Amino acid sequence: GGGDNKADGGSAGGTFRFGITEPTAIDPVNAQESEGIVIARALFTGLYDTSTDGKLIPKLAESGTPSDDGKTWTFKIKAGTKFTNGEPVDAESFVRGWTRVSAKASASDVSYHMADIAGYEDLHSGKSDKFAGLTAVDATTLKVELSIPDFEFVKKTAHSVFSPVPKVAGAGDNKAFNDQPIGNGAFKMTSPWQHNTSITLVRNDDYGLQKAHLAKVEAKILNPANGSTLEYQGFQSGQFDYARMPTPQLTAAKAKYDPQGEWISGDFSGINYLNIFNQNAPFNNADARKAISYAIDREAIVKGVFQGLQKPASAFLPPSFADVYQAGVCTSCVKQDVAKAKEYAEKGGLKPGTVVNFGYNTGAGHEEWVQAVAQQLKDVLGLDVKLDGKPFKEALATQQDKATSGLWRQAWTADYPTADNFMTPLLSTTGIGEDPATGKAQGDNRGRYSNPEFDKLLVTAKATKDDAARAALYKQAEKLAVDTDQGVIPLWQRTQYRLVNSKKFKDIKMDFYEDPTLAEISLK
Amino acid sequence: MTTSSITAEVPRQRGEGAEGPVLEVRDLHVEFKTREGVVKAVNGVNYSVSSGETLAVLGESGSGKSVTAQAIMGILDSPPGRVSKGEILFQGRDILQLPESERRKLRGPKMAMIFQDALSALNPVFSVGNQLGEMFRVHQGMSKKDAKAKSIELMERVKIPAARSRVNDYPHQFSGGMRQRIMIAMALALEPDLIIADEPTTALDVTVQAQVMDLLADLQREYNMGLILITHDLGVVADVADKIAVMYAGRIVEQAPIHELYKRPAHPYTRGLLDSIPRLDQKGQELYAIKGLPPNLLKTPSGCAFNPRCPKAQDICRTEVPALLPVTERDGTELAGRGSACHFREEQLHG
Amino acid sequence: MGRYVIRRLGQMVVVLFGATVVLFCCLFVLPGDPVGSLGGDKARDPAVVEQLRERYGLNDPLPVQYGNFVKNLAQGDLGEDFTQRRPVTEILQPKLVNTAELAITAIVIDIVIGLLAGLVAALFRYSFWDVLITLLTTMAVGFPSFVIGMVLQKAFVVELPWFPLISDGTVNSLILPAFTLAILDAALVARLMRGTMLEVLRADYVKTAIAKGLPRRTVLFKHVMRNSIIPVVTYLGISFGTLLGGALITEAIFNWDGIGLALVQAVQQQNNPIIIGVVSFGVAVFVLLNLIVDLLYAVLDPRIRLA
Amino acid sequence: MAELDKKDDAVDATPGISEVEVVDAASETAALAAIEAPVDRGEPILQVRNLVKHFPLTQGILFKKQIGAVRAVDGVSFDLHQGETLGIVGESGCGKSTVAKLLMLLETATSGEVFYKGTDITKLSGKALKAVRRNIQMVFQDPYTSLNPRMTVGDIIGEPYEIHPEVAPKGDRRRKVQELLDVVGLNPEYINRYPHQFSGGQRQRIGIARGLALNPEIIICDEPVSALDVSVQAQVINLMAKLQDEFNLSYIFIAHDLSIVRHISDRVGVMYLGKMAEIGTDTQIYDHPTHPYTQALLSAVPVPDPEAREGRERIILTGDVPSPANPPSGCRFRTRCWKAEDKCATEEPLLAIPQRFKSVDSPAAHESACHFAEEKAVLAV
Amino acid sequence: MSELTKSTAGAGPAQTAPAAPAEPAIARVTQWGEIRHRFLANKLAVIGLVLVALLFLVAIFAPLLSPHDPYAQDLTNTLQGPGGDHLLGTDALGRDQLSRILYGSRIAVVVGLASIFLACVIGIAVGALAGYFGRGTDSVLMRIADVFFAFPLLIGAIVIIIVMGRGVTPVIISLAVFSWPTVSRLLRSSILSVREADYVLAARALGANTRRIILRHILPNSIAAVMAYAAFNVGGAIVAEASLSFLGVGVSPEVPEWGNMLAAAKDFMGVKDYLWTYPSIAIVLTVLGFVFVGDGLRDALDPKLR
Ligand SMILES: Nc1ncnc2c1ncn2[C@@H]1O[C@H](COP(=O)(O)OP(=O)(O)OP(=O)(O)O)[C@@H](O)[C@H]1O
Ligand SMILES: Nc1ncnc2c1ncn2[C@@H]1O[C@H](COP(=O)(O)OP(=O)(O)OP(=O)(O)O)[C@@H](O)[C@H]1O
Ligand SMILES: [Mg+2]
Ligand SMILES: [Mg+2]
Repeated sequence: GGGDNKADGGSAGGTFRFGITEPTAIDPVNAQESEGIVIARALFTGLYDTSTDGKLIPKLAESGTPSDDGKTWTFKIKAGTKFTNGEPVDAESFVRGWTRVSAKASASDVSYHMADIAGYEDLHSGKSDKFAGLTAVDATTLKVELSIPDFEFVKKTAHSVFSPVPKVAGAGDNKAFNDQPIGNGAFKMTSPWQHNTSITLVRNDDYGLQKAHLAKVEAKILNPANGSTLEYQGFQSGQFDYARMPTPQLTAAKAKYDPQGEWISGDFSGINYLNIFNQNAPFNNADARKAISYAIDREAIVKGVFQGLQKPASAFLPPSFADVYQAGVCTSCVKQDVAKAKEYAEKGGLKPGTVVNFGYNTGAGHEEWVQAVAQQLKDVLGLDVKLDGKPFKEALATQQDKATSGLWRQAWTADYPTADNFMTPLLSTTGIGEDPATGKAQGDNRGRYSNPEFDKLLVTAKATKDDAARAALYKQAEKLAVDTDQGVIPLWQRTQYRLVNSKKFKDIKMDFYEDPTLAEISLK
Repeated sequence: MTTSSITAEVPRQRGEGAEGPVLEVRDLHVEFKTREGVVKAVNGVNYSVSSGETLAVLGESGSGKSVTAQAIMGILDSPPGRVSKGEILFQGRDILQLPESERRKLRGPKMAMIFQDALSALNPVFSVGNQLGEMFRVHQGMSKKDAKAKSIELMERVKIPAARSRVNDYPHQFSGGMRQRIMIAMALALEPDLIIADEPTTALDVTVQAQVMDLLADLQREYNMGLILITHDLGVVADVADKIAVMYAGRIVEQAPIHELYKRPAHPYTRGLLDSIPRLDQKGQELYAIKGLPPNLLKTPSGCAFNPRCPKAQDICRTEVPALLPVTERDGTELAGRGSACHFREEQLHG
Repeated sequence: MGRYVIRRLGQMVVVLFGATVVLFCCLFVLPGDPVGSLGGDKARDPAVVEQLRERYGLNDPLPVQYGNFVKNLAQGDLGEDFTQRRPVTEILQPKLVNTAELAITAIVIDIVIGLLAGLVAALFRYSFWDVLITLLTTMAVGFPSFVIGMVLQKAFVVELPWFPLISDGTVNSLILPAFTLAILDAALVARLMRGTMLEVLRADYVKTAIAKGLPRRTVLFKHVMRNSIIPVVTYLGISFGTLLGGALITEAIFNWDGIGLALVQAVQQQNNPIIIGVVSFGVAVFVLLNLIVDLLYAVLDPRIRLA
Repeated sequence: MAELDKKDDAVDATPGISEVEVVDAASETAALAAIEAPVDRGEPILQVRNLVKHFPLTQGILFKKQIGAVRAVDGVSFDLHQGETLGIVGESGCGKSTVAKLLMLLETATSGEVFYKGTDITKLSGKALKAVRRNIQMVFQDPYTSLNPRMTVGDIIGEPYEIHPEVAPKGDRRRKVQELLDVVGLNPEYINRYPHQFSGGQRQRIGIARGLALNPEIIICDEPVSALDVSVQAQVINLMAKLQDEFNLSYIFIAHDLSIVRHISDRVGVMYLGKMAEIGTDTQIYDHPTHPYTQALLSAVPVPDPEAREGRERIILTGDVPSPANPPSGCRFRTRCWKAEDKCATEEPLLAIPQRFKSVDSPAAHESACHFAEEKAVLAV
Repeated sequence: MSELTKSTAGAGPAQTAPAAPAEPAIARVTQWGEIRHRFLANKLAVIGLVLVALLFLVAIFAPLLSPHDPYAQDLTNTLQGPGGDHLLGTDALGRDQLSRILYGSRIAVVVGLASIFLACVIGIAVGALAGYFGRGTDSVLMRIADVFFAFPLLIGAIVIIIVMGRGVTPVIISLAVFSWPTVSRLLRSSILSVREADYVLAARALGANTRRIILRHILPNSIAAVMAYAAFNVGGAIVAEASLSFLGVGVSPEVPEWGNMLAAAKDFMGVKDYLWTYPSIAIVLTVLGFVFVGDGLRDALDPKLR
């Protein structure tokens, strides 16, 4: 939804209210989930931003240029902008910020985004307190040296972790700064974070770029156990201007609010899929895995369980990555095919009655569709599917265990719009991160799909300068992993819906991280 | 059933000059519904007591003395118990017809009862001082402190040693006799017009008993109270009562002024009772006891309830219920205040 | 008696010891690495994991970990939580206050509604009122608190905005959650009250009280109540302790930032310092409450001898 | 946790719920043997020595402070012989029921011993204790509270048989219960009723029936007939006498009705304020009382026959009844005694045959705890 | 003691022996017979009994009564409101609600009854011992109870599941393990007053052993509160199972069970209310049944009440 015209017609002022859950952090040093990131991105402006459809939007960067080998990036930074405490935003402040994130003492959960920058290891392990790969050539020039070629590095810098910080930020565990960061963003905080209660942002009138219209933003902190319901009720009772809804309520909410123009939706860079434990029987062969994929009727589940509000996926990469998206690349995903399913099962030695563990984490609303999938596998292949719901941490431990077999529900959303952000962590051999001592999969590729050919394709792609050629390599890699090898089983794409108070505000949209575009909203 | 003749005796004048007895029970019937059937605990009791007068109710254990008293006080367990018939006139008003709220106002200041079983009748979780003082606080709006002082005074009156230091003790900390005295004190607290004392001195030694009975008598004189004394102790009866009613199987079987009864009982049951009193010369011998078992109130024997145990029972006794009728001298003069429910009362009287 | 109290408080230490040892063992056997992953499905960087394990002493053997815990606890330090890395005491303190507010309000509602309903039900046994109360109390259990809470919220927050959706610190925002929280226990209190009161109503001393001419209300609220209230007080003590332990669902529905949610979340995230903090608090609460309840017994019924 | 459970205060000894105490097997067998051994008629079967029971007196509700002790029983000694009835009379609150409970081991004695056939039963537990309890039975003073409200009369009276199944074979019990009901003058048809459905006297008889059920050697009767009408009372007394004749039973008979006590007792003890004031045969006590309290007591007996009451001298005791928490020094009766002298306040009179009667062969020569014991004719009961 | 019969004969000098009591003329009314009689005389108790009986019948005959397979999904027919082929509508997976409720009674009954039963067994044993013996026993047992009170159910449930795996049994155990302390404290509190009663002394004087005193004398007079709690909590357990399901430590979500159904219905509040109303009504009726039976039993066991 949403028109194209910018905030021109709108007026400044107003308080925008919405609900979030208590973030882990709002300081870029450790802001990680969308709730933390929405605040961090309002408080800080980095080199680039990502548009909802995955395009790179320059912010403080006037340019970003890779070297020919793809190992050095040089960024030109817009001059003259300031932090809200008056400190200048210069190349140094970026070096400071990135170093702060990667330093050992910060133990940042998001520092891994910087792992490819030269000198990360030393800094992160505490061997050094300098980030060797970063140089502030002059006030407006930032040079970044990478340890491996990466022509898409620039896209990563749109993540809030790559924000500049002022000198006062200090080390990563500076409590005062953690709770009330001083940034250079469109908004600033005049009072610290009221933990579990609220975070209040006010317009930064000295903002160096296009200033925000809203005078104030109030993020009420809701509990995660009931967040979406509370947001929805808050919207209904006029206490929020932006809200999620519990999935079961979507149809009713849409019927009511869509006609009033208070309903927005978007397809996001995320995927819901089945992780399939590639290295253990019965799924240690592609045929058995394909049998599963063919047996699932995504269409029916989407209609029946999700009331048509999700979209079946036929690829692993999201459609928003337009240059790499290939609809139908997973041939087994396109349509339920009972005959094929049986055929592949036969080939793959997946006999009826085979016991298949099907794991999911409980209390997160997966119970319904998981049962539907299980039922289809039973009906089509006669498998003895054992649903295995576990609380999150226990679930994770099971997934990491080398001996685990069967299926696992998993989902992924992008940190930045690169194919690599999906494929390396989720499908590459390095993504497994097997601990040699315990055999635990410490990475995100817990299905342990591993194909050297695929790994090579990724490395090559990353080091390919030409966008089209790179995209082609990624496409090739995706086809190999998701279709030929069927290393994972895509289920449906990530689609999101929000209620927005378009009576009072205009230009409320969702950004790449599914958060409201705070800097663009204006009063009607 | 005619009763007027025997209850008609000269009423003593009460302060305000109220005529008639303080309490008159007329043809009272009480029954309990049990699983086996209806227990007819009281089958037409008639008695009256005037101001300043003491009526002693004697009788077989289980004959309905306490139940009658409970009916008068309005504290029958109901269900299963209920007054199935009869009137209870208190100062002329039939209190069975009064609404509960009216009746409540009578209890305490107008009529009080001393319960037979003192331990279970005292609330175990309140100190005796509290339970005594409650009378003053509720009925006279006295302050806590004054009420306590009054309680101590009452406890001293009933001869509880160290009353001051024990006023805050709880019922279970007192001996049987002390509890009984506390019950007595409670009944006396507001100097009511009528006291029903259900075996008030069973747990008291004779010295204390004498003191307590003296106290009762004093108060009775002072305030002109009516007293219904339910007891088995014929000695006490002899000491304090003006007249006696003897109950058997839920009925008054004999009624007489005090002296007469001992001399010349007019009912074989009374005779049996008097004979059962242990006497010095009987030491080492068996005591006399009325033979047989008390009647089962579920199915009282036809005719006179006493007939299965009566040494003089005749056929008529097994068929006809004897009414409580006046007793006459040999010469036919009616004996004032005397009555007996025996077909052969005259024979009994004159031996 | 003074010594009795001291002894009981001494036992608190033992209970605390017992509970935390058991808890440590339980947490230890739970599969999964407490610091092994982030909030979502994402695994944590192994290097960071290692750093955190070291920082929180998770690589130490269990007894050493426990020893450290005890050492810190003795100084009133419950450590740092695993996600936000803030001191546990700082995180829990406002939650405890919130939970306590809610618990106190709820227990008051419990007492008032529960006792009255129980009283009426017992007095008019098998009357219309009794059956009605029975029906209502069974509904209180049959309809789970999320149903009751959400219905109330829909009615009085969304449709009729009488109460705020999100606590604004006023008494007003306490009412709905406290009521939701109280209703189940109030129902149980009513049932307990009814059960024990029926026993007492027929006691001889109640007859005595009536015979004393006491007003009905004195008979009931003084003589009957005091004798039938001990189990109720017991239950209220337990209930209050449980309330102080937080109530997950009610807190979730009314966005009450309390202990219950914190605990469940902490368990799901294996945020052990929070769990241990909450449990230690819970132990103290229960030992203290049960002590108070035991002392109350002696007040309520002098026949009870404490030893 | 052991040290946490130390007793709070020395005096508050919760009764012997702690029957878990271990007694070594050998001494238990020995005790058992002694308990089962027969005793000849006239030999002492129960010897009570210096029995003391103090109840703590506390103040304050929550934080109870002990401010003293009620000396309910304060050094009582007596013997009970096989086949005899020992009557105990005394002022209300003087400790009679407490003595009874102490003998039954229902309260733990503060000090003192109770020898049953030579074994000190205050130390017993387990089988031996059970055997003792089979042989010593008690009828409680408060008839209602001592009956379990949820048991039918049949079950209450039948319970002794269930506890000691050796006494009656199973099939027999029901019949025996009905016999017992009949014997105490209750209608056997009442067997299925509950205690609250009975009158006071009927309840008392239920308690008596229960006490008789086991055919014990000793029955301690705490005011067993106080609520009975004289006729039923006579029945019960007759029965007791008959059982005594047949089975050599021994009774301790606590009562306030002095004529009944005299009728049934071989010896009578008079208690005053936790102590035995005087003890002797019924004639000695009734016809030749030497203790002033006994004399006062006897003089207060109400006499049923109104005629016989005239011309009777009643000794009126003056002065307040002293509190057992704070008994007078020396002789405890001195505060109300008309004969009290200085000596009485300083010297506690021992329970012994008074010096002046020692050599005379008179009924007055019996144990009496008075410095100035002398006979005084009071009306016989 | 048959000589007692003779003794009656001599009870009075001038008496002839009354006929020795005719051989057990009075039928022995067993205590249970008496209780049954009183129970059945109570209308509400009978209603309760009928409800409970119905519940059992439904549980036993669920396969016969159910119009559909409770597990059968029909994704083309999800979230159909009540009426038509599906009398009580279908759930999010198109399963027939009515059939699921009928089948659900099976586990509900098992979970509700078994967990309460277990809790009562443990709780009564512990409470009785603590209350009766007092002192050290009491301290130890009650402090153990305190640990259980303070211990988070969720962790316990997770640990139990880790040990036993998911299923009905661990749910029962979790619920029981965490509700016995309440039972035991309730019982103990009543026992504290009762244990000093004269009739307990009397029983002790008879030589009754601890077991007998507790079982025959103390328990019957102190169990009222526990009974009220237990009857009420048969339903409470079913609902508690819902929160366990909700937290993912209950029974598996495909299993038709009322608590499970409630957990699944949570997010449909306000849009598909029939999803939670019917299971709730089923629970209410069950609780009502047990509460009425409990009350009736309570009354029947109390000879003073009529
Ligand atoms: N549990 C207790 N706590 C405190 N004092 C007690 C307790 N039990 C008895 N007493 C006190 O001990 C004294 C003796 O009581 P006991 O019951 O033995 O008297 P008694 O001789 O049987 O009197 P009565 O003839 O009135 O029954 C009394 O003063 C009584 O108050
Ligand atoms: N709740 C009841 N249910 C059935 N019968 C009862 C009930 N209460 C009393 N009775 C019967 O009523 C009769 C009268 O009892 P009541 O208490 O009046 O006797 P009483 O004359 O006071 O005897 P006592 O001298 O022994 O106290 C008794 O036979 C008793 O069994
Ligand atoms: Mg009576
Ligand atoms: Mg006594």
